[in-house]
Amino acid sequence: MAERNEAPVLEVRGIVKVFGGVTALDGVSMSLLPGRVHCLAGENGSGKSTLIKIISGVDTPDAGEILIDGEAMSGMTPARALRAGIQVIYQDFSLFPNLTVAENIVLPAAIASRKKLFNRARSRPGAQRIVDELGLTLDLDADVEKLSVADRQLTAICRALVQDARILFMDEPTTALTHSEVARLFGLVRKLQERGVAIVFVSHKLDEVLEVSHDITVLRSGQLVASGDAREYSVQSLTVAMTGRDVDTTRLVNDLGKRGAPLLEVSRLDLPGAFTDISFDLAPGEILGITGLLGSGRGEIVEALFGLLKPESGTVTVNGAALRPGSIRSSISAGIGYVPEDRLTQGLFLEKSIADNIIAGSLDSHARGKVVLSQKRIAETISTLFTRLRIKAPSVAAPVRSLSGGNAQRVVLAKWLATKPKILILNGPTVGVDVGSKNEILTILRDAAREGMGVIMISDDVPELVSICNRVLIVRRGSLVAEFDSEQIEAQRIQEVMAA
Amino acid sequence: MPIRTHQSAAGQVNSRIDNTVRTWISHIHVDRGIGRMLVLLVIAFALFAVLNPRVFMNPLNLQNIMVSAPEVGILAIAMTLAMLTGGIDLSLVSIANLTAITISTMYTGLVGSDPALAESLGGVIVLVGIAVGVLAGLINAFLISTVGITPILATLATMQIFNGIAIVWTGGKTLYGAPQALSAVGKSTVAGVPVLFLLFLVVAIVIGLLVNRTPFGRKTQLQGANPTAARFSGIRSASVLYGTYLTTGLLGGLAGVLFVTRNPTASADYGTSYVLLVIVIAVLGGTNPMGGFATVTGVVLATLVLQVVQSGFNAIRLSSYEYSIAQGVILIGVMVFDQLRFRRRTRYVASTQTRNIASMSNVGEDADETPDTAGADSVETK
Amino acid sequence: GTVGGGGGGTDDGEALSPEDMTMVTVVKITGVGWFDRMEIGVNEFAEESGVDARQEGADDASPEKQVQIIQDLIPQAPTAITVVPNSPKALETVLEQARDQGIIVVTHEAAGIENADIDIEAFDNKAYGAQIMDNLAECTGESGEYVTFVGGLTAKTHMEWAAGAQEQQEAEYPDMKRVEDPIETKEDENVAYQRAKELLAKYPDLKGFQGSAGTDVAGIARAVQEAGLEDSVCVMGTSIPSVAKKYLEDGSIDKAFFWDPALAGKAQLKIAELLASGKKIEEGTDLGIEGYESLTKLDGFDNVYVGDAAIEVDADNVDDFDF
Amino acid sequence: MTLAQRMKTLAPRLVGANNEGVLAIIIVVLIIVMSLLSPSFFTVHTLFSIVRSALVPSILAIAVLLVIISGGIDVSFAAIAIFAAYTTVHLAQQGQFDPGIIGILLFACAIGAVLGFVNGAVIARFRLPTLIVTLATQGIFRGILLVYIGSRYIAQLPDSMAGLSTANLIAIDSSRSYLPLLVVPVAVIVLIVAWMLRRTMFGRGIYAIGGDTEAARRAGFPVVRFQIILYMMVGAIAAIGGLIHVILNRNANPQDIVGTELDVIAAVVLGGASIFGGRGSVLGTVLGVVLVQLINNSLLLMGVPTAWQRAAVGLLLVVGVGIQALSARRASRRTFVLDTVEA
Ligand SMILES: Nc1ncnc2c1ncn2[C@@H]1O[C@H](COP(=O)(O)OP(=O)(O)OP(=O)(O)O)[C@@H](O)[C@H]1O
Ligand SMILES: Nc1ncnc2c1ncn2[C@@H]1O[C@H](COP(=O)(O)OP(=O)(O)OP(=O)(O)O)[C@@H](O)[C@H]1O
Ligand SMILES: [Mg+2]
Ligand SMILES: [Mg+2]
Repeated sequence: MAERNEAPVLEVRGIVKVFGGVTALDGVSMSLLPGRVHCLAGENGSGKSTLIKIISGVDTPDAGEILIDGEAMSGMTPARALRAGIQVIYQDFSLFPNLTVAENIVLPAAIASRKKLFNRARSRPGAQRIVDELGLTLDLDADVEKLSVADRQLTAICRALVQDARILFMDEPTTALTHSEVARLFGLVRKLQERGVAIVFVSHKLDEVLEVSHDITVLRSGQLVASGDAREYSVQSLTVAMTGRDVDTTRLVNDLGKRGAPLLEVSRLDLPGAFTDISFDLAPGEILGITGLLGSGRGEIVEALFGLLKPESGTVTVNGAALRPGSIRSSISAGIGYVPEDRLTQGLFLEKSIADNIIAGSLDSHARGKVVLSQKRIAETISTLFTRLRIKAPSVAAPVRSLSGGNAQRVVLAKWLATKPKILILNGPTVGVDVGSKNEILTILRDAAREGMGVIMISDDVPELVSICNRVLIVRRGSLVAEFDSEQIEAQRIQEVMAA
Repeated sequence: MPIRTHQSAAGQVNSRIDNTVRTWISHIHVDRGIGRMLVLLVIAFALFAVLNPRVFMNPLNLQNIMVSAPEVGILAIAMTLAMLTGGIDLSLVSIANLTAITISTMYTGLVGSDPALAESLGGVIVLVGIAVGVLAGLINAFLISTVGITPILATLATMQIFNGIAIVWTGGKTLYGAPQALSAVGKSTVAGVPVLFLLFLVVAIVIGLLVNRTPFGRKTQLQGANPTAARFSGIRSASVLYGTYLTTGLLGGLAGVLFVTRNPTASADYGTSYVLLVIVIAVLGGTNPMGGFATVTGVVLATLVLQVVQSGFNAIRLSSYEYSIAQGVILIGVMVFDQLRFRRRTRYVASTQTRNIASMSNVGEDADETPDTAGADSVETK
Repeated sequence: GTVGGGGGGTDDGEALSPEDMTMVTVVKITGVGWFDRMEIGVNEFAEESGVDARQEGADDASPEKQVQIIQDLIPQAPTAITVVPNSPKALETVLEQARDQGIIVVTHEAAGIENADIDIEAFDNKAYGAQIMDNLAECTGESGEYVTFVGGLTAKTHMEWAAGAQEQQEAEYPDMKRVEDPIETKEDENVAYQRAKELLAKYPDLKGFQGSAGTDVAGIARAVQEAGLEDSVCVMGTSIPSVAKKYLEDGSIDKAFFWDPALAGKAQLKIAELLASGKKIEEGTDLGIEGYESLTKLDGFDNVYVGDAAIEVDADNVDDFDF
Repeated sequence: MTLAQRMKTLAPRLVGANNEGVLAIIIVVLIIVMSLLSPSFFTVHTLFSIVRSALVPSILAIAVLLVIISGGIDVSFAAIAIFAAYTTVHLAQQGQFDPGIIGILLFACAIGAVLGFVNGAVIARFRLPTLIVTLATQGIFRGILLVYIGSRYIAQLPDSMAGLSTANLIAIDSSRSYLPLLVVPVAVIVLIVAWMLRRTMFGRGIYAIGGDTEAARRAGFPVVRFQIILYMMVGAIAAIGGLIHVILNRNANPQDIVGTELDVIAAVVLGGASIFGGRGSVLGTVLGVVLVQLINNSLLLMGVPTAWQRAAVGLLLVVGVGIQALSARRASRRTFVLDTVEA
């Protein structure tokens, strides 16, 4: 970093932050230089988001100081940070669900320039300009709560870029985005960087990280473990720095042996507007990958399997018995489990304890005579799963809100494994999950499949599909367009068919 | 950083988990709401006992507190259940009055023709009365679950409807008459403790068990904590909501039985002041009005606290308005205290943790695995 | 055992001197003009007699709070509790308990209550209703349509006044007609105003209004005034001078009826004092309080005595009262 | 745009963001039904009468709307309204002085704002649930009013107020229909609040806070300050409501208004505001109030005995809110499918 002798725009020294029993940050220091993209890397729960939230005044540190242009800022608040030119794309977006996209984009800008009146006529063109600059199609008049996760993420990005930032934090801005959107975003990032903006970029997609960053800081369990020029790192070495160990990403697929009767049979499933004529099956122990571009209908297919959507025609049978369409209960009692895409709102009870979350789906089976819960059986289930999934938390009584992404996802998995499902459907199981956790989650799935469970996994992450799936289906515009069997599975070819 | 071998880590983790699971199981009921209410109860009691011992420590006074607590307490428990699902039930008092009116009407109707029969059918009459409460609960459940009306509005409307029915039914008059066995129960004591109070404790224990020890109760909590995740976990909101509002209707009916037990009369307008009071009690007792968290024990204690303060105020000759000021101050005071305590504790834990960590040479994965029982409730910022 | 069982007052039977007596008057609700006025009577009585007398009441007029207050008073073992119940029947049990403890119970506005030593009424409710009706009939020329307002359909005395008036009208004034069942105003002047307006629109020939809650006639008067019907519509009913005054002066209320709560409060306490010192209340007892100089026993009850304390005010004498 | 497309965008606009359209239709249908049932209903007299009875509830409902949009529920506004109005009249009475209507207004608003500040400070500073805090302060304010300020019914208002009591904006003497002058200040307040909510950063901030408080904080809104100002504003508006109530009643009774909280909240939510915060409009609220008053004040005309009124109001509430709930449910289902179509 010494190659430029420019003064850092922002510097943090010895930041400490403790939540309850968890040390999120343990004396972290970092400095940002104008015109450089600084990558903050680390596993789930290593403290990346916390550091960002402290710098942007959302959280107050227990110790340490923040300097902007060499001047110490005491009592940082979001408003002061914004006025100092700090813009943040938060991991959870922090949008207003009840307001329109346009308002979401321009409101923070209007606050920062201390406007008293809200000028509707000015707000739209302002928002439109940034949407166009990013080459997006966003309905500016739609309420944010009606948007898909990807569109929300795009809205959050537009919001941060609409103002002239001096320092831009991007906390996992690409998790829900497609390749082309990511590419355009990176284009803009480069433009900003040329304009002298200091940018902090957080992502678990390590190849992305290496693509855009100049500097890298690696956190592990709240401590700074490595820092330096990005050119000195490869995906491998970065992974080692993050996890403290080597992570294996080679293809490791369970052997299915001889094909018997299928576990799940989907036949001619149809839901106009979402998908048409979907037929496939799943063998016991098989891990089936489904992929396709965002909005291709792949999510809707599995939502129909789980009963969240009601298909207009077609049948789904599990072990030969037909499911009642559109009934979650029927799917669950047939032995289907579903790990949803949006784990924070759909998968978890954030304020409830880990223990409560783990048994949330299997309460009836933990009751004697379906009436009284067996404390003993519950304790067994919880401790077994807590151990088996290696959930990192101070205790099972800790609320799930205090967990990082990867650990939270393990809790969702635990909830379904507690129901002893025959089929587990996972929608983006490793989105926002760090490399170490990701491999552990894949290992858990392989183990479960080895015991006879059928797994359906939706993912954007092609290498991940390659590393675990027996078979991969590709969805395009609501139809199954290709099927890759074990030997044919290869990242390059899948990507080609997807994008075609 | 040294990488721990799988075995030793797993073994360690295992024993730790056994411990934490055990503490979790035993601590799960000792939640917020209980401790502070216990403290408040003792303080209030001691204060009035000192200020006016002759009146306040009079056994009669204590007995009276135990006689008046149950009807409010049962309604507060019902309110707690509704709040647990993130809802509210404003119609409880109207339901109780409908039950009381049913009982009184049936009894006086029968007594006219055959007094002995009326007495012997006392149990049946009471059951019919409670059934009316359950029916009212069913209507609430239908509006909230099937039609999808927000609970506060649905029960606001049914409060007026049930009350209107009661007025039309009674012509606005106060009905007199209830099975004598009820009145006898209302007056009897066991070892100096009024039977009504024992009944209240039984109801509290049953509901406490229902909430914590049955799949239904746990589903209620989860539904209140996050309805979407509950749906994705296969919890049917319809069955939770129907179960909840049927139970609140049942408890409302039970409160109505207590109304006629304490006093063999029934009218459309008895207990209207309880509607907001029971919300206060439920929250004082640690119920999160947003849903998901509640303790029945806390609610029982909160009921007693308010009863004690009220009769204490009377004993030291303060007016009802001064009591209503005090009630407001206690409510805000308790909540503010909770907030401050929460803030202080996180800071305290923070500093010790930092010290611990600093003193540890090996800051590894286990650093944040130190068992910490305070972690459970220190994050409840709601 | 039973609740409150085994207790029992210590001062049964023996006559006390006034200085040793404590008495509490429990009213329907505190903080309203009517009972503020009663409190003046209570305090006056305390001063004059030497009895430790005070008034209590809940912050709203709900029966359950009154039960609670009386229940809390019992352990304090006052010599007497005098009560103006919101719902007499709802108090039976707790008053019984009080009497079991040897506390003297005197009630007011609660004819028919069982667990009171004496119930003292300013007048006979039926007769009072009839009195209002006589005045109304006189004003309307003994013919025409009229309606009756009550504070609440659950307010017993209001309903008795309404019934008394209706009986009188049916017996004496066949050309008059009550066109609606009693109208509920929720003791709210605005509701009375609103209802009166609707009724005037619905019945263009309406000739008379009878009000029961203190605020009823004021609300009716505003509607009548607005419609410019001061001279053609008769408005009468229970109210207190301070509320009715300005409408009496402009003619939108024709007559208001009431009794003085201060005197009623005193009369209750006086009766309690007499009982506590071993005396009896009988036909003709003189309490030495205006309107209660010669009590009459009410037929059909064994503990109800009535005074002759009804007061009529019109524009001419309204200034004689200061509450 | 094709016709079909235009219809598709037109329909939701007619329904309104908060179901205002549905509400308007319900009101129109009710008016038609009532006019058919009772010929004396459809008159200017009835219209003015309903407008008059809606004045105070509208002001109070606007105050409640602000709180509800910000994600709270207030049950103390009635206590604040009567506290401010009664105290003002009481002081004028005791001091035998009449500061003029503007002085009275300012004084009452100041009292309302101070009480609102208590609410806001406790709620914002300690982040406590608003329903519970205002439940507590309601008892406190009312207790203080009746114990320390006064409980007497005041029959004679200061002259400046009494003068307004009978002042009319429109007076049709032939049918004895009067529209009180106080319609003007009520309309002004309604319009100012509507403008503030839509066109000021403060107004948008209230929506933002109601939508997601933490997001509002992160976006730089001074959440604590906004909440405190909001509750002070609510207190001041409630005080004006109390004052108007007192003026229309021509007397000051400290027992008034308190007890109508739930009815006002019901009207606001009937008007499309979400009790979860972030949604609600002034137009919808006014329509909600009008609907409730329409029902309240017409049952007698239609021959419904008063004994049945409470039940009838409850039933209509169920029907009104039920229609909204069902249509919202259908709408959410429809958008879901549309979403997937676009996907
Ligand atoms: N509000 C909170 N209360 C309690 N603990 C928290 C809170 N926020 C974060 N933590 C804890 O602090 C640690 C760091 O979390 P943080 O969100 O910063 O991780 P991260 O590096 O951003 O992870 P991810 O990649 O999953 O987003 C985690 O262990 C988490 O459990
Ligand atoms: N008062 C306002 N109302 C609505 N939108 C606004 C308002 N102020 C700013 N915006 C929006 O936010 C965007 C960025 O705001 P910013 O203050 O940076 O703009 P600006 O053009 O620099 O304004 P100004 O020239 O007034 O400082 C604007 O393009 C506009 O869309
Ligand atoms: Mg993060
Ligand atoms: Mg006249």
